[in-house]
Amino acid sequence: MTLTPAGEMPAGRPPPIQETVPAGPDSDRKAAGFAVTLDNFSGPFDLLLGLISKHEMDITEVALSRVTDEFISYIRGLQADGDDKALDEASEFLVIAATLLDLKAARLLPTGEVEDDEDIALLEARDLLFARLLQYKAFKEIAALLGQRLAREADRFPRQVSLEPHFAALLPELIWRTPLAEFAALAAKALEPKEPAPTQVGLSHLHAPPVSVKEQAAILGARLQAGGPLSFRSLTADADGTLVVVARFLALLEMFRDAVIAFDQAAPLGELTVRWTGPDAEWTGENLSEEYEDTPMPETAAEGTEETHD
Amino acid sequence: MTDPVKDAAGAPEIDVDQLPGGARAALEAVLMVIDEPASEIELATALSLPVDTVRALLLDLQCDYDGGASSGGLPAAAPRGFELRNIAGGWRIFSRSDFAPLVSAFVLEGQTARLTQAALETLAVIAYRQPVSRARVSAIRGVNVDSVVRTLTQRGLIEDSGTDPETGAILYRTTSYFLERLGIGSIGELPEIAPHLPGLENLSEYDDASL
Amino acid sequence: MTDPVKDAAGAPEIDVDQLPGGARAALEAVLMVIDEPASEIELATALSLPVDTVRALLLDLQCDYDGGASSGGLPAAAPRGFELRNIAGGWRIFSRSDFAPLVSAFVLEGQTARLTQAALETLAVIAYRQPVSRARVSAIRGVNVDSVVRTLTQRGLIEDSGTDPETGAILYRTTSYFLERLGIGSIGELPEIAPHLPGLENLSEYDDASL
Repeated sequence: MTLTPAGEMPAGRPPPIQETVPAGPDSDRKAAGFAVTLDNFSGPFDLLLGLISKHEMDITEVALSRVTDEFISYIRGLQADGDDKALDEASEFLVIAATLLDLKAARLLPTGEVEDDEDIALLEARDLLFARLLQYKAFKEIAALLGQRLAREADRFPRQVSLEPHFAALLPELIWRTPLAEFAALAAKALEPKEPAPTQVGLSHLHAPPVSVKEQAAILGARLQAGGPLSFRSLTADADGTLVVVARFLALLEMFRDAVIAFDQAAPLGELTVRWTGPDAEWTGENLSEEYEDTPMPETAAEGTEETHD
Repeated sequence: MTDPVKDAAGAPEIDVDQLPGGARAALEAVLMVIDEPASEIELATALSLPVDTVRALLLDLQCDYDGGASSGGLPAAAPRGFELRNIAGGWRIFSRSDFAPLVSAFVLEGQTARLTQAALETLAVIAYRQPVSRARVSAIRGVNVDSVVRTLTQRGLIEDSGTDPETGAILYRTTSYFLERLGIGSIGELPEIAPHLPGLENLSEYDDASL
Repeated sequence: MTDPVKDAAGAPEIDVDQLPGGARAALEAVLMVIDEPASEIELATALSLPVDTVRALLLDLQCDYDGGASSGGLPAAAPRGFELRNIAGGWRIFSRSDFAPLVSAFVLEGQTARLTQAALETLAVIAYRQPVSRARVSAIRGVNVDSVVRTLTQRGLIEDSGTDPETGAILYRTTSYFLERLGIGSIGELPEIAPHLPGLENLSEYDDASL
């Protein structure tokens, strides 16, 4: 089966993997973009998401490592073509992938064998994550509708002509009471460089400390370099909360992208095993490519984390 | 805005019915100089006529421009090159969309670049969740939306609508220009989101809990 | 506005006769939204029709709007609230002069003699960054400034100063009326606002006394 963030792809971009998908400027958005081929599913990502959400497909059957693999080569293809959409797609994929991973982790817990608080938290998070995925999909569909309407409306031009001179002449004489200095001050205020408004406003009440992907990458890097291959489960065994698990997953994706690790998964239900393949000494978390730094991971994940505490 | 009926009582001089073309032409004359949608009340005040009368005249003109038979008893004819539409809370004349390729050659200015996928999605979330903070939009879309929100504000599609009393975060809502660009009269005319959420009837619970 | 003559050369072939209302409606569509009078040649080029044909259609429309019998065989009717006039070598639609008193009252309604804060700020940005496009002013102010720029233009404080060679966007500059209202002789007399803002090096130095 195949996971494909087809929904993430811009309309009009033919998917390089799936030749059968129709392409073209106006081709259906669902058809465009990244598609992958797994043992039990082939097709666009949206379709897979749909199947999962309708319970027609089991999330545990999805080999996330294969999906990630194919996605990374897809993104490389985009970058090679000089497509500046690549970064957008990559960051959206990371979010979806992280959500799917959480879903999968929650589903893999055998019923009745809940042992610790973290397992309970994952179970509680599961339905919430479903809701988030579906909501995300719904807004993508709505966005496409809005786009169509805006395009249709753009063909109508409003009459918006300047006032006929004889009417303009009737306007009351302007009263000007702004002294020169005040006028200059207005300009100075408007022109002064503005600090970008902080993204984190209002999140402090969530009690979720931001987790740095770089930091987690450094931790994982050290462990993997120290010993042999480790399972994803063991790499996240000490994570205190969903947030850290997600951060570690993102870190692994980035490390994979930087070709310092490799993934192995024997079977769809098998353990995801991570091997160090990079240089022995020089690598640190700081080596990670900067590109994904803007991903608002803490904020996004904090939402789910917060929920589990309530 | 004052009450047009009362205004009419004390209103001066102009009896639109005495003018060539009557109230209908007077309405057209006013529609020619507006540069944003004019409400029925504004138009009624200008013409010193009851709002109902003005609404009827507007509908009559709309039908007339579309080539329908007017109440004046004129026969149906070919549509005019322009149309009268009621959007974003007011009436305004537009060129008919069939002629867009011709018209656009003359009106480059005001043509706006298409929104990116990211901008459209952010706009959709804000439209359906307004008033809403950037953090909440980010949470739904899963990516940072700061720069997209800035672009949408600059393009006049969304605006600051105060701050969240609890978190102090700036809340955003869509503007009347957004309605205009979408060709709808109010937010209530946006397509329903429910059909796009199959199998998740109780989403709102999750939504409220999570955000 | 680009050169419609040149544009039309590369424009896709539109057969106006295939469109609802035909060439006549196409002409109306363009006339209804243009701000500057359009010449017969410009219109003919845009419609891919001979100038003579376009001239005949324009006269027909003019007559139609005036309530005369059109060549289409329609009976004479009441005049419309607008008229098509040929001035300064170009055609444009105006509100019919009979309704001027009514239209004047409408235009004056709600007009104030003072500029809003938003208008003042926009004017300040244009004054210090001229010539500057609306998009740039929007980016600086963080909001859409289209309607404010229209107001400032209408009030004679700013004017069109050509187009950006790169983007084709209209550039705005302040007028001599603006200098007059501000009580200065030239732009150079605007107080320096910050030593390091680019583009202001040449402004004459102003002492703090003026601030």
